[in-house]
Amino acid sequence: MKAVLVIGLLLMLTGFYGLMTRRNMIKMVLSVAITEVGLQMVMITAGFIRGGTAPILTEDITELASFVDPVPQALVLTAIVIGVAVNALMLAFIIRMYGKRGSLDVRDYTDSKW
Amino acid sequence: MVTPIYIFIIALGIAFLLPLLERAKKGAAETVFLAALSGIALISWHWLFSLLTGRCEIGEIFTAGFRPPFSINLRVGMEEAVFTSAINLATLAGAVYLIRELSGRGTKSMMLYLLFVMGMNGMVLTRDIFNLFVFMEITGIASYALVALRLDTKGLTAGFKYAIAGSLASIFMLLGIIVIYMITGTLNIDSIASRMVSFSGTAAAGFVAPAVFMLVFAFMIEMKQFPANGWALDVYDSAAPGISAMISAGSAGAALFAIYKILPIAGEGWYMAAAITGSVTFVAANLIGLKQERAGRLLGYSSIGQMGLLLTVVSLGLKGSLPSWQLIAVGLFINHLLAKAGLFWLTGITGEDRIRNWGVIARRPFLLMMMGLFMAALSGFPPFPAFWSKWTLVMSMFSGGMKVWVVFILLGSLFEVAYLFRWFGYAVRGGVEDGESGDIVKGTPEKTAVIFFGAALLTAVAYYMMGKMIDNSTLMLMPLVGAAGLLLFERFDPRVRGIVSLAAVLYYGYMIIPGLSGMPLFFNSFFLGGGAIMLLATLHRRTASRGFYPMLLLMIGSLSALALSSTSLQFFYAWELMTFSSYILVLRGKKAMKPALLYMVFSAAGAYLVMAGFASAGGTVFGGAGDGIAGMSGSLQMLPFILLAAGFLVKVAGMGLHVWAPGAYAEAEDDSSAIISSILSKAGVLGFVFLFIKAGTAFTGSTYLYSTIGWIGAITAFFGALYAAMQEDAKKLLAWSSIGQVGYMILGLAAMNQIGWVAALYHSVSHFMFKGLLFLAVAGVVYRTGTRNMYEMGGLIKRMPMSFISVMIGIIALSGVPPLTGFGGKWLLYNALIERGWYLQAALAFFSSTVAFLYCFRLVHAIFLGQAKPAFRKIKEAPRSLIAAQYILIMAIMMFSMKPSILIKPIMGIVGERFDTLLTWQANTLYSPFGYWNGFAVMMVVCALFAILLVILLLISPKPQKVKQFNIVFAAERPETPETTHYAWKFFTPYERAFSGILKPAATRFWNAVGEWAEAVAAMSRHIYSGNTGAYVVQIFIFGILLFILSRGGLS
Amino acid sequence: MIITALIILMGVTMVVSAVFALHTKNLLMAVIAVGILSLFSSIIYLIMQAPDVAMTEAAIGAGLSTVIFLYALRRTTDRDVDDD
Amino acid sequence: MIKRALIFLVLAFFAWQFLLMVTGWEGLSGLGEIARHYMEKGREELGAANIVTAIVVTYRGLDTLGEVSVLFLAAAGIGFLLGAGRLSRKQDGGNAGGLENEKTRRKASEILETGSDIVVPAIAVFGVYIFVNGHLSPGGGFQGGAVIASAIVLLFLSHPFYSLNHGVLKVTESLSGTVYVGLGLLGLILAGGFLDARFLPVGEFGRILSAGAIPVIYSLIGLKVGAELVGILEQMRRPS
Repeated sequence: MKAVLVIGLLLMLTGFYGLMTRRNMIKMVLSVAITEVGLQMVMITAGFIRGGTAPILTEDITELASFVDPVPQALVLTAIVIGVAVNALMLAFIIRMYGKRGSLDVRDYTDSKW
Repeated sequence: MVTPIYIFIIALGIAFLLPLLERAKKGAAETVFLAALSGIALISWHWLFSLLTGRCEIGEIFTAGFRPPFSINLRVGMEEAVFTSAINLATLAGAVYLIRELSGRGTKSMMLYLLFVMGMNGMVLTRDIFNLFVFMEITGIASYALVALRLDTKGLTAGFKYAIAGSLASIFMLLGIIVIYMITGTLNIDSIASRMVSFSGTAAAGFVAPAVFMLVFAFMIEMKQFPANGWALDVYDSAAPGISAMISAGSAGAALFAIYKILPIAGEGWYMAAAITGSVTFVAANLIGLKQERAGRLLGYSSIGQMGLLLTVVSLGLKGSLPSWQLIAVGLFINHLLAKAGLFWLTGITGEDRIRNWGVIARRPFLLMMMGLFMAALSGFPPFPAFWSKWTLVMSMFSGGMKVWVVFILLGSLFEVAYLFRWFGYAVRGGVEDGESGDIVKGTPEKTAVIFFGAALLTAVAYYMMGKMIDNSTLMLMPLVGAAGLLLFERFDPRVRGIVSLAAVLYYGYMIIPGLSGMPLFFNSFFLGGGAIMLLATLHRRTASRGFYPMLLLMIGSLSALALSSTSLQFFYAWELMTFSSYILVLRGKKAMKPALLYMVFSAAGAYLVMAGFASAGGTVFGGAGDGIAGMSGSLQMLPFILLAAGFLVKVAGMGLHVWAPGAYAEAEDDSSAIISSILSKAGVLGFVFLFIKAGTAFTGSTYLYSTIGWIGAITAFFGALYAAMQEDAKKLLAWSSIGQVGYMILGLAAMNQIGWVAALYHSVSHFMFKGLLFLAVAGVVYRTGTRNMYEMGGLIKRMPMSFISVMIGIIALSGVPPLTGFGGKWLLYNALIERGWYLQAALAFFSSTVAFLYCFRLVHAIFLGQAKPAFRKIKEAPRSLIAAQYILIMAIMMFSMKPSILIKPIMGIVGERFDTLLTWQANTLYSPFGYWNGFAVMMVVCALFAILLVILLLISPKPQKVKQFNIVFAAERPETPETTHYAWKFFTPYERAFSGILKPAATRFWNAVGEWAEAVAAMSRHIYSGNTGAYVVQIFIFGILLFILSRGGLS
Repeated sequence: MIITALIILMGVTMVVSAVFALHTKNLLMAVIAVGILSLFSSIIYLIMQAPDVAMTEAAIGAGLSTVIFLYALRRTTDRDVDDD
Repeated sequence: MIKRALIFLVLAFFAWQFLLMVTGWEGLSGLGEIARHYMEKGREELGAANIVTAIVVTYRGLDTLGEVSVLFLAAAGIGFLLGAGRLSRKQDGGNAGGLENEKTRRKASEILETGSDIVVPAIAVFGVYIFVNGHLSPGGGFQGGAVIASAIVLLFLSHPFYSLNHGVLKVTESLSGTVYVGLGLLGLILAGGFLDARFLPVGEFGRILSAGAIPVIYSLIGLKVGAELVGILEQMRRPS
């Protein structure tokens, strides 16, 4: 499943690129979101085992090796929720900042520097 | 034992419940909130005390009922207990401080705060790497929102930047964590660490290395390392000070603890890279801080610097190259925690962000005192924890061969001292630049109480560490106890305080002096006796003089401790106490802001040289110096000798390193000037005495170290005299004169023979007497006339005859002519130099003595002779206590002049037998290989000569005629500025022209250039912090690349 | 094989929509593009035998997150932005 | 120009690092130590069929509690930022934060309104179903909570002037959280440790009422998450 890994890492790079080049704050948050999706894909790949099935037991327990690793899935679950929570918070910051200055350009918010 | 799980239960349970309390009775939410924080704090203290007293073992807490690595576990060991206790205490205090603001913002802000605290506890306690991530997120998210507590644009922007940086860090962290999980199959930190090692050589290593790099990278961002820290600076800058305090103090500690857990996972290859990153951050942040004008951001730079230093300590400690690094780290951390929080809190109280306006705090002596205390702690002055930590750090680094590290750390510390005390200078002396100067800083009671609590806690920790670190800590504590005791008398009349101080010094002297012998006896008698006389002189004070007596007593006490010290640490401890207390005394002068800062920076630099010297010598250089010359061991290496000598040269204001001295000596309050220039300047002499005793004659033959120092002494003597002659300001004149006089002492000591040492010690006492006398007399004159410019005076002989006599006696003694004490000193010195074969130096010293006539003459002539100014026709004699002190000194001068043996015999005894005995006594006559001196006879002869001359003069001179001062006989009009026609105006201009080639203040220019260069570098580098979030993101990534390169370099 | 091809196809779409999201001048389109990206990732999770994650990503990452972004858009600007 | 070069350098560097990861990547060939333990012992220890749920709720329960706290924190932060003090008219120029949107907000169409009135309860019930069955099938508190929140989104869409009963929301939010912590405490007191779900019987495998307290805890998480998400949405929607 290297394909997924590659996609994930490419998405992360795209996110980095966006974070460095975009001046619109909403786009910066979108970049973070893109990076996070990429990262989560990498994380899922890390737990993937070829031929494994979802880690849900049935009444008749089958061969153990036939499951994918459940731990990364649990971690990704947490990561997704945390990521969305932080992004929402950042958007709240943006809304409030926009209310102050009416701009989404990050360059308009350099009050504290040096 | 209460399991620390309750920390989380309390925090979460209460946080979840708080919204329901919103409508409840007023104050209910606040009470519950504070109670929850107290509960959390109590749990951690409970663990700390149990662990300290050995009542319990390290606590391992398994959640969910499964053993690790199958479920998340927590651990409370000593380290965890210390960190959580410190953090919880600080955050509890911080919550009390912030309670009004939080309560004003509703229960949501309290929930945020509560979970912020919980997050930090989790970061410290958890042993699971992913759980660590979760707690970091909790801490982070809570801080993002808290930063914007005031909902102003700055705060919001800072919160947004923080969130972006935090998101980046967590992305890299997760990438690292997942790969580590993949190859180790576990998330438990302890199991990972052991398993990571086995992967270093395998095929998996190929893709593990980038992941590990990203993990470390993430934590380095969290540690706010240079240059990936612009966002953090903006956070400190923009948040409410109470919040900045908590982020700077608390989350910094938690992040430090996290990286302490993570680095071993990353592997040894990363220790060095982390350590280098840390020290670069330390130096860079403090350098850039030099240009900072705003308090919040200044503290931000300082915080980041401290983080860097802590990172260095932890990384080197983990690497195994820093023994006792835990002590260093904990000391630095607690010091940073409390002092930084304290300063942020003070910023919140003054509400003033520009440091230039911090004069507002000067009206609140209590707050100013707290500020001074926090400053002292932050800059690593004793007895505060950072002092002990820095000492241990530098000692261990040197013994581990890490000299370059020491250079960087001391350099960074010096920058920090510079900007912190620049700020403090403004606070004490700056006044208020604009706006109403009338507004008094208001602090609510709970805020003031919190600040006091922080200071008290800091002091308690300081006391604890001091007891552990220093030998004979009770004795070493005495100066501090005395000064602290005097604080209790602050509300009394200044005279009462003066008398109490005097009594304290006398009693202290009475207690310790009888038990002493040798050099400690000499210097103690000198410092304490001199101090007592000078204290007497200060009794004329009628102004409030807040803090004056405690600091004076502290200075005298620390000088005494310096002379009593028997280990390097004791010496350095006393040295630093002396530096700090004298700095405050200097700063008390009206125009002393800049000179005091210069004094502080140079003193700190000198002190660091001394510390490095001790470290390079392996710690115990001055052990046994108390035995006097008999303990001379000759067991010193070249490097420590040079470092120590350089440090002491700064203190004695040796030429080139003297730029601080004229200002510091002259701009202090008039009576303080007398003390500082006559007593304090001998601390450097003491240093040289101790150093030369230790070094012995080891360098006299093989190298020219002693002769170099001798030359510096001679040149200092010459230039001191020369500059003194050019001064228009009486105190500046005396200041330069002091610099020159101390040069003689160094020259004498460097001669390394018996006569030289006797000359130096004798001259120390003698210089104390006449310079103290002159400064006090001038103090009296300045007190009455209100000016220090000599050309504005004149004719005061009628109004102030007693002072005139003082100055007369003083200058006779100073200029080294018979019959007074100065002569003996000079005579001995020339003997010593000739014996040593230093003819050129002797010639230079002799020439300097002649130059000294120029200014001596001027002092008496310009001030006392000639016509009195109309304004000064009615002034009175100097205050009685000043006169009394002067006449005690005059009596002493007379006594020692007539019977030099009273002084010289004991000094010869103290100098002892190690040198070849060259001086002998026959009755009252002192014989040297080159001649003899009978003080009494000389006195008689000179007196007789003068009497005869006086009689002749009276007989032959015509009747004197009185002329008004501005009676211009030869011109038709009155000059517009009469002062310039005063004959004392630019009296020595011809000489100035003649010497213009060498009078160019090259040293001043050099040091100015150094200062400007540092500021220019700071000004340039700080532009990377453009405030643009996008640029910060790029910087974070660039930092990643740099870190990577660093780690490769470290691995190879 | 088909699955791999599907993944690659989706992956290309995802990267393209990510780049599109960053470069479009229309913020609304950008947000929707990222929403689609999330949705596709949740399908990939399903293929990767992670149904729990897939559900979470679909509901929270693709669904609610997009709604939150849209709300934020509505409250900040209603015009297109220029971005360099 | 320099900046572009730097950005290119950064991207190249990280691309290189990622490339190193891709080339070295071998993928898991078998379960690691703890994963194996969970798969082998999970059933007998906790009685949950969905091992991810077992991990999320119990083995790594502290993470999940933290995760809930994060959501809670974010909701509190958003509420603090957007709720505290009305978003006043522009302070330093610019467009006032979407104030006019309030006026321009159109009434939804009849069909949407009626349709949503029927669908919303159904979606909400589905959400509940997801978290109640979290220990048996994919899904759980987070997914269920999110589904409930999406029902509310639909409600917002169809009833633009709909106003939530904040009291109920707040009480749900507070109580579910507190009870969650309380259950964790029960685990500490009655079973092996904080958040141990085994203070209730493990029960018969595959039943709704099995796996100890896992379904209870996950339901509470679902309620809590739902309430938080709704709170966030409500704050983001409301132009105050």
